[in-house]
Amino acid sequence: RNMTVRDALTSAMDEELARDPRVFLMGEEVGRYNGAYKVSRGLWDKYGDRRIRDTPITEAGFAGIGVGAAMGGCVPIVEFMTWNFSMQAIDHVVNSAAKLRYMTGGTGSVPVVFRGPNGPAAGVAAQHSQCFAAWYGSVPGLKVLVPWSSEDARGLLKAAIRDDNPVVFLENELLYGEEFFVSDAALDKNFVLPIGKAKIEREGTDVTIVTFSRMVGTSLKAAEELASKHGVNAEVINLRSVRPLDVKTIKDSVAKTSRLVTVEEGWPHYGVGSEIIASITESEAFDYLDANPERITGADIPMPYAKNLEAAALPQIKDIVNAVLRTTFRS
Amino acid sequence: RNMTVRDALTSAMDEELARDPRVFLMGEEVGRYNGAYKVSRGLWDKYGDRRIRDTPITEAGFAGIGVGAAMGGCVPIVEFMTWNFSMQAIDHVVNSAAKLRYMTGGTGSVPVVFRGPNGPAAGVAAQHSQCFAAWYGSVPGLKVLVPWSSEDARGLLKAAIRDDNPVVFLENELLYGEEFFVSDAALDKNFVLPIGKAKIEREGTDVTIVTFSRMVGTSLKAAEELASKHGVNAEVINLRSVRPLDVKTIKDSVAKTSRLVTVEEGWPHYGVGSEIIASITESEAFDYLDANPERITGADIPMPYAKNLEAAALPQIKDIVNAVLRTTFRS
Amino acid sequence: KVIELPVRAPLTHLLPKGVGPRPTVKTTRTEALNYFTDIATIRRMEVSCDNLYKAKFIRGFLHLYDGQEGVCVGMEGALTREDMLITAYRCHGNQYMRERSVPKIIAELMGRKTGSSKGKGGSMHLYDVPNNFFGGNGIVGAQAPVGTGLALALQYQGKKNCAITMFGDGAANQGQIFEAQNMAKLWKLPCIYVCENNRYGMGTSVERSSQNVNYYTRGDQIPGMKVWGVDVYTVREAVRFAKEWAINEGPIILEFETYRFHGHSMSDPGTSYRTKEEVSAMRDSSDPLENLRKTILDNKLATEDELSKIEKDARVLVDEAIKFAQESPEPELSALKADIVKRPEEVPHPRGPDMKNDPL
Amino acid sequence: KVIELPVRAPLTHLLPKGVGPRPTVKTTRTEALNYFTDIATIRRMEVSCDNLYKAKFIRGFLHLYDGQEGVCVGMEGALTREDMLITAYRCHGNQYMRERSVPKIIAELMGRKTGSSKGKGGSMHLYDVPNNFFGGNGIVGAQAPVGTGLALALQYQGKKNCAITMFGDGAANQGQIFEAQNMAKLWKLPCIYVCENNRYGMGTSVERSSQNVNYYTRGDQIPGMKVWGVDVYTVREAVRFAKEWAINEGPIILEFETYRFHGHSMSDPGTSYRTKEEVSAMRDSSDPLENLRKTILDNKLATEDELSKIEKDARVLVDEAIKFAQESPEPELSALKADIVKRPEEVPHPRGPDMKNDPL
Ligand SMILES: Cc1ncc(C[n+]2csc(CCOP(=O)(O)OP(=O)(O)O)c2C)c(N)n1
Ligand SMILES: Cc1ncc(C[n+]2csc(CCOP(=O)(O)OP(=O)(O)O)c2C)c(N)n1
Ligand SMILES: [Mg+2]
Ligand SMILES: [Mg+2]
Repeated sequence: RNMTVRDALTSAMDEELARDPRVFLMGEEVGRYNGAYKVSRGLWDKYGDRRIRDTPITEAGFAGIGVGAAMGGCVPIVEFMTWNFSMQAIDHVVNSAAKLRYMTGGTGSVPVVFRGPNGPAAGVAAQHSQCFAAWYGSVPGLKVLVPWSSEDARGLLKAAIRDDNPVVFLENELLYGEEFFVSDAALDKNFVLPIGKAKIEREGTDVTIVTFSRMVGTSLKAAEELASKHGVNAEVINLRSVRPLDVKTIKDSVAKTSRLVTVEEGWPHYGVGSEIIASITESEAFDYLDANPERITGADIPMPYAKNLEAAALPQIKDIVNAVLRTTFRS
Repeated sequence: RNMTVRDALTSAMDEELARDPRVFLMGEEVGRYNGAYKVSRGLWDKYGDRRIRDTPITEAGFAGIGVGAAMGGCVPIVEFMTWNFSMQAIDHVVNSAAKLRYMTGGTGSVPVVFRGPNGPAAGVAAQHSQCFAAWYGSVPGLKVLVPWSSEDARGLLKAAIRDDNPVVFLENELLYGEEFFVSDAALDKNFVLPIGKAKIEREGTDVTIVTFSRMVGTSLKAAEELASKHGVNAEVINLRSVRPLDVKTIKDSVAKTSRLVTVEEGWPHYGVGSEIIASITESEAFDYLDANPERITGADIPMPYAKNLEAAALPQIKDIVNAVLRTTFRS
Repeated sequence: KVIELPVRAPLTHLLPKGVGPRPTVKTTRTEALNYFTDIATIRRMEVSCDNLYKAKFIRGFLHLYDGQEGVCVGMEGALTREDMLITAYRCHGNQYMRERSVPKIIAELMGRKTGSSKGKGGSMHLYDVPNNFFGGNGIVGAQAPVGTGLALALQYQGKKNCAITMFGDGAANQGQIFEAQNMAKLWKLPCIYVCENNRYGMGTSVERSSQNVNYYTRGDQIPGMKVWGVDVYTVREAVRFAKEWAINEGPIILEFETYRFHGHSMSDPGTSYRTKEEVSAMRDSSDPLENLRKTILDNKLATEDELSKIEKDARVLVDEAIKFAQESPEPELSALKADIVKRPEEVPHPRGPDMKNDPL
Repeated sequence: KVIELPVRAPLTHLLPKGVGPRPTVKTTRTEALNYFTDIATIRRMEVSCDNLYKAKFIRGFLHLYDGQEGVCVGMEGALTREDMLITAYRCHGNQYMRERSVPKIIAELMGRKTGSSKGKGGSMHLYDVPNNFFGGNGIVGAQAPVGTGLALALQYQGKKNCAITMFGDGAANQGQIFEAQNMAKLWKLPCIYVCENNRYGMGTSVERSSQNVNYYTRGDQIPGMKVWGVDVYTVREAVRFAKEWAINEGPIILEFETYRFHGHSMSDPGTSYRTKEEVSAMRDSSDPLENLRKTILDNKLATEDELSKIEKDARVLVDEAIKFAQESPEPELSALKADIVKRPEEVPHPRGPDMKNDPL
């Protein structure tokens, strides 16, 4: 069966709301408006004001309220209309939520999920296109998930809601409308994916491409092109989680391929690719590397509005292909 | 002449206030109280309310006001009592300041300096010990400086104030009281250091230690121990700036030493060390590396309060020594 | 010939008795027709943008200003270019009133090199820095402290001008507005806070977002006025008074009653959370263009035909602007990495997606 | 034997006439002596901590509560452990009133394994989660939305309890407080916002930080009361009323007039921004311990000797607590990486400074 990422997210929330009375959803326009991107479509009709709560446009306030409600025994899903706006609330994600368990010596618990679209969308320019994977990924006490497919979206969101720790859940607006095949198993009410395990989306022997979110699709396309045009058989790893980071899966793959290319839409410096390359090169996998590891990333600039500039600011299939050709010494 | 880092910062601000009437200082307790850490001691007496402005405890508000005043033709120095509190204002640093020039197509300018102590101090626990070098370092439009010595503090702060771009200036509370020798040249009113150039604090041949802020001192001590006890001659690079990052200086050093160890107090993942290792291994310097690059970092935990745990959570001389011994195959 | 017009009295908060906007204002035929031209031009621009969006010439977010033109046109009638201004993403009207160029705005919206921000900003990020218009901010509420900082700059520099910070009824709940207003009041900054109350923040009505919907009273010790935002003269007189107050006494809040005719942005039909009846009643009672037309005709400042001619000219102007924009080139790729820092030669060239194979 | 005591009437904001705290309260000798014991214990604890800090047994920040004990002791007189509570870093008194253990507090301050947070939190991060005390928050203002969320949890769960969120006069300007209060009012949450007005935020007096120093009036449509925070009975009665109001009507603000006898924290002598005269006048007029002593003696609930005995016992209790803390071990190194996430077995072991040579 095919399912859009949007429906995968909606159904995941719906099922968890039905399963656990402690779960509720809050955020801007999540209720009557059905969500700015319609991810909560139908939920307000079904669950009403108490469990699907529209908030004013006050991120610091409602993120903190979500944290407090979680401390008080609820399991809030807090939607940021986009993660860009989480900068107004980041202190609560980090200082109020992530650090709490530690500061209490283990007695405090914040089972909250922060979710919403992350990273660049189309034509939304500098203030609406930032990727937060690396920032949140650096924070102990959080789990940070980066779904790509509908199966990821369902399995990881359900896992996030059931997790007793604060979870940052980074969606992608451009994926909401994309359809993916979903297995019967993944449609089960109790389907959850393990948090912290990467998925090999395409097995290969010649190079390891590590990526997440929308760039998984782009990387798979690059892999097809590499196979058909260049005879290069790329392995594509969908991280699914940037905290914890599944270094083992990457290491095992690099042991096999001896080549590493990372792909992300976020800014290049201090990014997800940096961490992956550092993790691999400081490990025994360093010795397997037969070529420089490479990072393909968003450009080191605020996102421009114009369509041609926007395209030039983001990784394209050709960029991934070129990087792979270099690391496999075909260029 | 010896000078504390605190006096270096105070004198830098004093001279720039005297030089340029557009410059003013604002923040919590910067005026009558002389600064929470006395970095602005004497300035309110000298310059008065107009130029040394005490603010309420409202970081989002006054950081945004600083940005607006900069757009309007002033050169504000905005003090965060500590950078931990900048999380309440990070949207202004990133979205209002860093991205503005780009979004305006070049007409807008935000010559503001955000400064204050960053990273762990002593016994201040999880919410007061975070290092922000990597987060801000990732943001295009910013310059991010990380002084260590009094000369750094003077030369970089004066350069930051004179820079037409928004500058993030990450000090360290534990360094404020430390004395350093300051050359006559550095005492000159017009002494500025170039932004984006690292400094080799100790020349060496066997390993490159790249570090910043307080860890420069710790790394230099480790280098002494390595020399005296292990016959290892370490080169120690003081980054001074994490954005721009002076990759060339590091690369040249690694070309010479074939070994790389990074040292920082911040969290390990998606950190400064990650970026340095990624930058080096994706460059031609990859081929010079004779051993795994290594990261010595703060532990991947919220900072604990207890003294013994705090020490265990932060890089110690022995950690640096051990990492170097491993990369130089002495262990 | 100068004529006198009555303006609607505001509701006031904490203003001393007898202090406030005057009950009448003076105007001339020329002035009235200028205002009418401005409103008609912005109106036509917005309606055309709607079409351009649907035709996929404009992408991303697009927040139209039609219905609210009385505010930006009336305001500028009381301000000079030395008065600083900042608003949110619904910024086309303000941009037009400062920059005075429909072609540059539409070119920006189409992502062209000739746009106000060289195609880099888009609809939400229009600026006219030389004329002291500082955007165009996509982050709800963020403009409030920034605008307060503009006022601080004016005070610091000893200028006798004010800074206007505009935000919506939804934004009005943002904590940073309270923080900024607190400092503005403590420091007596020459700030006019303008809340454009168009009754909704996206799909949320004021009653559902705000514990107190009398936004003009929400500045605590800061005085405020609730002003009918449909009539340019009422707006202008309120702002004239507010500017004087701001410069001499410190901050003041103006809440303008207004209405957005379109949905929130292009993905919002604007009908699920408000009734068709409400929208058409508001179009009937609160259209700045029709309101001004009536004033002009009632006072015989011009004929219906003259006004129609102005509207036709506006249409031509906007059509030509669209043509200009459509014929304008996209930005050159070299623009990608320009305008990030001042003196880029001092920093390394920013990396692109593929650092090792970078055409720029 | 039950006696009746007058309490000071509050100033009120937006409360209906005739609604509010009662003019008198009832108490007994036992109750009065319990309150006296609590205040004396906290007082002694704080003064001892000052010494322990100077002797370098306590490190980092240390914010003492002496002078303000009337608030935390009076409050708890009207609350149950099912009422949720959160405050800022100046949290020793609240912790003691919930956890009832000086040894655990002092052990925490000394960074010992036996501390309230196992030595991981320190002075600013005391919690008693089983008794619904949620800290101890080092970020000024951050506790306000979190505390509002506690109230939401209570409402969501259908409990007839309230959540108390405490903050200082300096914190009162934080925008997130306005954001939280707006939602609390919209949603009728059972919140009591407690502003402890001790006249200074660090070195900044209320007049320099706040455009309106009547903090009880700053919740817009939320009613408020200004209450003398020195007298436990006045505090208790105000909170008793506020709790009833919060549960039935929604949020309410209590501003307690109080004073901190010490400086802001240990690096602040507390004398540069306020005069010695002011401090000693406040010590004379507004000491919760002396105030209660007088009430007890005036009403012949106990003798001077009995009260001295209580103070002596408190001293012994605190001295023993110090001894306990000093004899307690530091946390084991294995604690370093514990308590970060629930079910740590599901995530990789967190790396230490040297990943390849990690004893843990
Ligand atoms: C901090 C932040 N949160 C959310 C958004 C998404 N958003 C954009 S506009 C808007 C509604 C604002 O309503 P209002 O302030 O009334 O202005 P109006 O659109 O009516 O002009 C929202 C929620 C945003 N841009 N920034
Ligand atoms: C967001 C933030 N900004 C600044 C600080 C530093 N700081 C800690 S306490 C304090 C003063 C707070 O004063 P007040 O709210 O009156 O509480 P009091 O200390 O008087 O109890 C400041 C500025 C902080 N901890 N958090
Ligand atoms: Mg609105
Ligand atoms: Mg105070």
